[in-house]
Amino acid sequence: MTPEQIKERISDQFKNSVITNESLGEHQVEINGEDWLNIATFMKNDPKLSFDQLECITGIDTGEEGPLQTHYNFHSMEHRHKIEVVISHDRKDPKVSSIEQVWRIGDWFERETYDMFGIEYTGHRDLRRILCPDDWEGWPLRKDYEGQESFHGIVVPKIKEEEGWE
Amino acid sequence: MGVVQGDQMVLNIGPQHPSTHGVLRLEVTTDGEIVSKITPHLGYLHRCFEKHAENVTYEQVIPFTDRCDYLASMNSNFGYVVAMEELMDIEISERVQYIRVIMAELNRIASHLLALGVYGLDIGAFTPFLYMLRDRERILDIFEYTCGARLLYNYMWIGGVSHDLPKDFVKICVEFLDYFEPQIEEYNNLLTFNKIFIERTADVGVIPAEVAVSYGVSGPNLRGSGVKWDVRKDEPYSIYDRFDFDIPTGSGEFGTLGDCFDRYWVRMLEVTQSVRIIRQALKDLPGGDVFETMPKKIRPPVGSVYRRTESPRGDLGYYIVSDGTPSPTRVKMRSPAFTALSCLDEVSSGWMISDVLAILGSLDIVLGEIDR
Amino acid sequence: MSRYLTNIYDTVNTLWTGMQITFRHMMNIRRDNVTLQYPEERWPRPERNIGFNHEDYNVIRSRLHVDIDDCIGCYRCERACPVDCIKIETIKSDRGEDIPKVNHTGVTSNGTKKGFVVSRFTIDMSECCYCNLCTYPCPEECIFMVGGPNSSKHPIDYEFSETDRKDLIYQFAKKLTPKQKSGLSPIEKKAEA
Amino acid sequence: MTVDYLIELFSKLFDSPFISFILAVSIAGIPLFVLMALNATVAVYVERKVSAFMMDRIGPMGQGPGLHAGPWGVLQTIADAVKLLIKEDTIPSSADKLLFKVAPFIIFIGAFLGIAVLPFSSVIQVVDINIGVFYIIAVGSVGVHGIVMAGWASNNKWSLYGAMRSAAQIISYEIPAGLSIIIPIMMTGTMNLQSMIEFQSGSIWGILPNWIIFNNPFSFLAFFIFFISAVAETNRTPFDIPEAESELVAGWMTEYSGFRWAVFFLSEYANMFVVSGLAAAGFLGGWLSPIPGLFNSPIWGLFWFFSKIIFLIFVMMWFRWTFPRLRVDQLMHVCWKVFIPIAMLNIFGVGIWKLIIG
Repeated sequence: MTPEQIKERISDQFKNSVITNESLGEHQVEINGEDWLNIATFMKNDPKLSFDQLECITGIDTGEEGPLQTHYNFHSMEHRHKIEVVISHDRKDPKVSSIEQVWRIGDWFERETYDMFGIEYTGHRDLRRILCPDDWEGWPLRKDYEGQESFHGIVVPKIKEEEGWE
Repeated sequence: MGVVQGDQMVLNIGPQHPSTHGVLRLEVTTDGEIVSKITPHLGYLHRCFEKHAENVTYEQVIPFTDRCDYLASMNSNFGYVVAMEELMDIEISERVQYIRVIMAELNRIASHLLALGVYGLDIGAFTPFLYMLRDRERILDIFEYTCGARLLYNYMWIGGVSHDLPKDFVKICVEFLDYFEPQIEEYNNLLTFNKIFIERTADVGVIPAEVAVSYGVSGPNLRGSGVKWDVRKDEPYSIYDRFDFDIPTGSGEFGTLGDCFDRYWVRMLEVTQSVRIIRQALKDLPGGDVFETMPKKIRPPVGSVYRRTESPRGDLGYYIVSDGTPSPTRVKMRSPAFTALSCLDEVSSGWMISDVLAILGSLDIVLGEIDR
Repeated sequence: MSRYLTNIYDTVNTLWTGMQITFRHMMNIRRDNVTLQYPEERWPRPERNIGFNHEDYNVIRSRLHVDIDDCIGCYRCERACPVDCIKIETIKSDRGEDIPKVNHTGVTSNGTKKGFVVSRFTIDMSECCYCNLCTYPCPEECIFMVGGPNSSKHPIDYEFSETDRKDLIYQFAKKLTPKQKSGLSPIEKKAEA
Repeated sequence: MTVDYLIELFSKLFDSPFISFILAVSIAGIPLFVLMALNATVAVYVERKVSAFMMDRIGPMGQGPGLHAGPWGVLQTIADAVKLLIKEDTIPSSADKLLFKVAPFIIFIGAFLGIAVLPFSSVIQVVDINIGVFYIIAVGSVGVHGIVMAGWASNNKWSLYGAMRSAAQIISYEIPAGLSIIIPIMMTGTMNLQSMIEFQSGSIWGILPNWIIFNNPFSFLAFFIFFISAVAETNRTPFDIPEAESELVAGWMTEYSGFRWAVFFLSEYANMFVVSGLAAAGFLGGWLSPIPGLFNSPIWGLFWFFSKIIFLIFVMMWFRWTFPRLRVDQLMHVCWKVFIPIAMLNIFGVGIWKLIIG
């Protein structure tokens, strides 16, 4: 199926779920995050869509003013079609339901996105930081991130020291 | 961390351990030798690749991709440049395409050789490891001849490659392949068909196909479970659709479909397929200039692209977002080893400690790529 | 029972095959040996590798070197460096004129007239990632990796380990004293005049 | 023999039999210790070289000026030994100090005692006792106490795993080894190593030496079972699961360093020497020459005995650098389901053979 048809199929099933967003590409579809778990389950189990592969989850910070986004790349091995689902989150309280139990790889991908952007995936059974230490402060890949002054007594150097010169 | 029952013990495998293939910590709950739960702890090798990428220009990202999958840097580069070229919508000259395929496949052989050898080492056989490293060394020699570096090449650039092939490259490469092909038989006799090796790997750590797909396991690990899926064939990028090669899949030859032996064996078969591809590419290698299609200024249009390629470890995806400035807004690397490692807990609970390391080895993880 | 015996036979057979292989290698060690005995034998080793010539390499990733007399202070290498290990400072001077007091030659070997005195050119080799990106933009080809095709300009050097990190910071330009610095730029010269 | 001779000698010099006994034993022990140390030094060097050659490397070398390991790297093991001896002897703070310190020496004693009864030649043997075979098997099991102690006292999970595996393994493999060594005993009717070797003199059909391994098909099989079990008892690949470096880091030796670790190392090679010696004496005709009737003087005997041992040690190294490692349960499987039934059958077969053929 083409991305257009996939979009239609989803919006037929879930009214008002697909948000029109001109800035997105052809292969992308923005979806309202409120009903996301059901849509995801539908996308996996519907025989016409049957997206069995969750290729990637990417968190994106669209800038200091814009929202945070989660991009899901789906692919169906059976039908050989793909779609990219975009869900926007409020910057103050980024939250969306977890699809960890639909695609098991969602587990670690969501943990990674949580680690880097602080997007909370509700319903995730083990939402911890995965790459950064458990007690790291801030969300490193957000555009407004500022590094810690020190971490457990280790001073984080701000500017590269220039020894050997002068 | 769960509550440890009276007769259970928590064992920390790593961060410094001979067979965690890097700095990985596995928190293993065991009952005697039997493992009941594994919690992998990552991040010991986190080098902020994605954060770095946001602060440098597009071409400066390439050296950083090298360092992600340091055993298959060519393939890491390849994935990035393919994604960038899709984003910028530029056509690449024929010669560059062929050179890239040759390099990527050579690096696939090198990476698989290391994976196979290290797997032998995990099982306890030292000698095959050094034989494979010996032959890998010759591939690295070829790379060094071409681009000066042995491990981190920064060879493929957006729209081209950094150097044209050196003098007599084709001859040297064919010489190497002629030398290399008989060696595969020796590896097989020494390690693969060794009864002890088969006993250690067959029937161990079975990943059923559905579980593999659900966990996003890809590449040789997925094919080991019997799923015929290869990005080179199914979503052809570059010029892979021109070559004639097979996708080896696991067959459960000595045990169950999807066991450690199948994953190992698929890698061994893939090496022969890569040799086939290289031979075809060397035969058809066209002339031309490798720099002609290289854009002077790299300013991709506003937009985003997700492109996956087949690295030796599986589907290596790059998600690149551009806002029109010389440096990317976001570069996300979907690393195949990351997804492969995530299924470790599911696959290996119930096995013994020795099997856990056999399974971990058969997944062929590179921590540089997992932690990025 | 037959399976039991086949298993035993398989085991003995395959193990014996493996032992034959290792034994063969042990006997043929003179032919098969791949070790390079480092301090005595050094890379490149033409008699042992697949047969390519040292000069035929496209490049050898080794230490960076700068022919400072050819440097025009254009900052392109500094901008190209992904890890910011190159640091350049320049002082504007009269285009194409020699300044003997700071050993500054006005014209490069390619014939380009220099507009700047390079007062600082440091490369921190402990940070260098050997990506070779800095060598391409250089218009005068004065920054390069030594050895290989560049052997004529500078011999190969891959043994530059140091006991102190500071010693890995290579200073290619001579450090100028404030006295030397003064009176270099044309504006100052005009003021003096 | 040697000890008997020395006791006799000293009893002429000293009145007290106690003093002469002590003196005789300690003087007889010194060459044994030297032999052990020499064996370990040479074996380590040979192992380095054998492994290197098998892997297309050349191992320790030294050619040019500077600090090198001598011609062909012969000084490498000496350098290793010096390094181990001057290294700091660390003891983990939470370890059981006494057991931790004692354990290496218990393992050492187990290996050391075994050498005492090896018949190096028809006249050179420290002590010739009636139950030589039984004695070697018995003192060979002493080492496992040391291993368990070391594993427990280190207070380290890897060590504990290694020790437990080792205990299970050595105890299991004692059985096929014991059952197989019964075959020479059955055929010769003695446990004395000297008379066992003397039994093997002569030849079969004039070509083959009359060694027990060639005597009948059952004893031929028994030799291999004994030898492989011996490899397992000495914890060498493919049975090195107690120290499996890719799984257990270094097994029961994880926390040891310096001199204590060197003692472990020494004992490992001494153990190899002892089991090879027993295999040579029991199956391969001990100090008898492989050409029946020729070169059978005591000095040649020494040569033959050592070359047989060296060959068997080489085969152990050959195993180590060729094979992968078995898993714990497979190890037990091989022992209990393959070796022990076949060893039992062997005993039965040899009995029948003796009954029918003589």
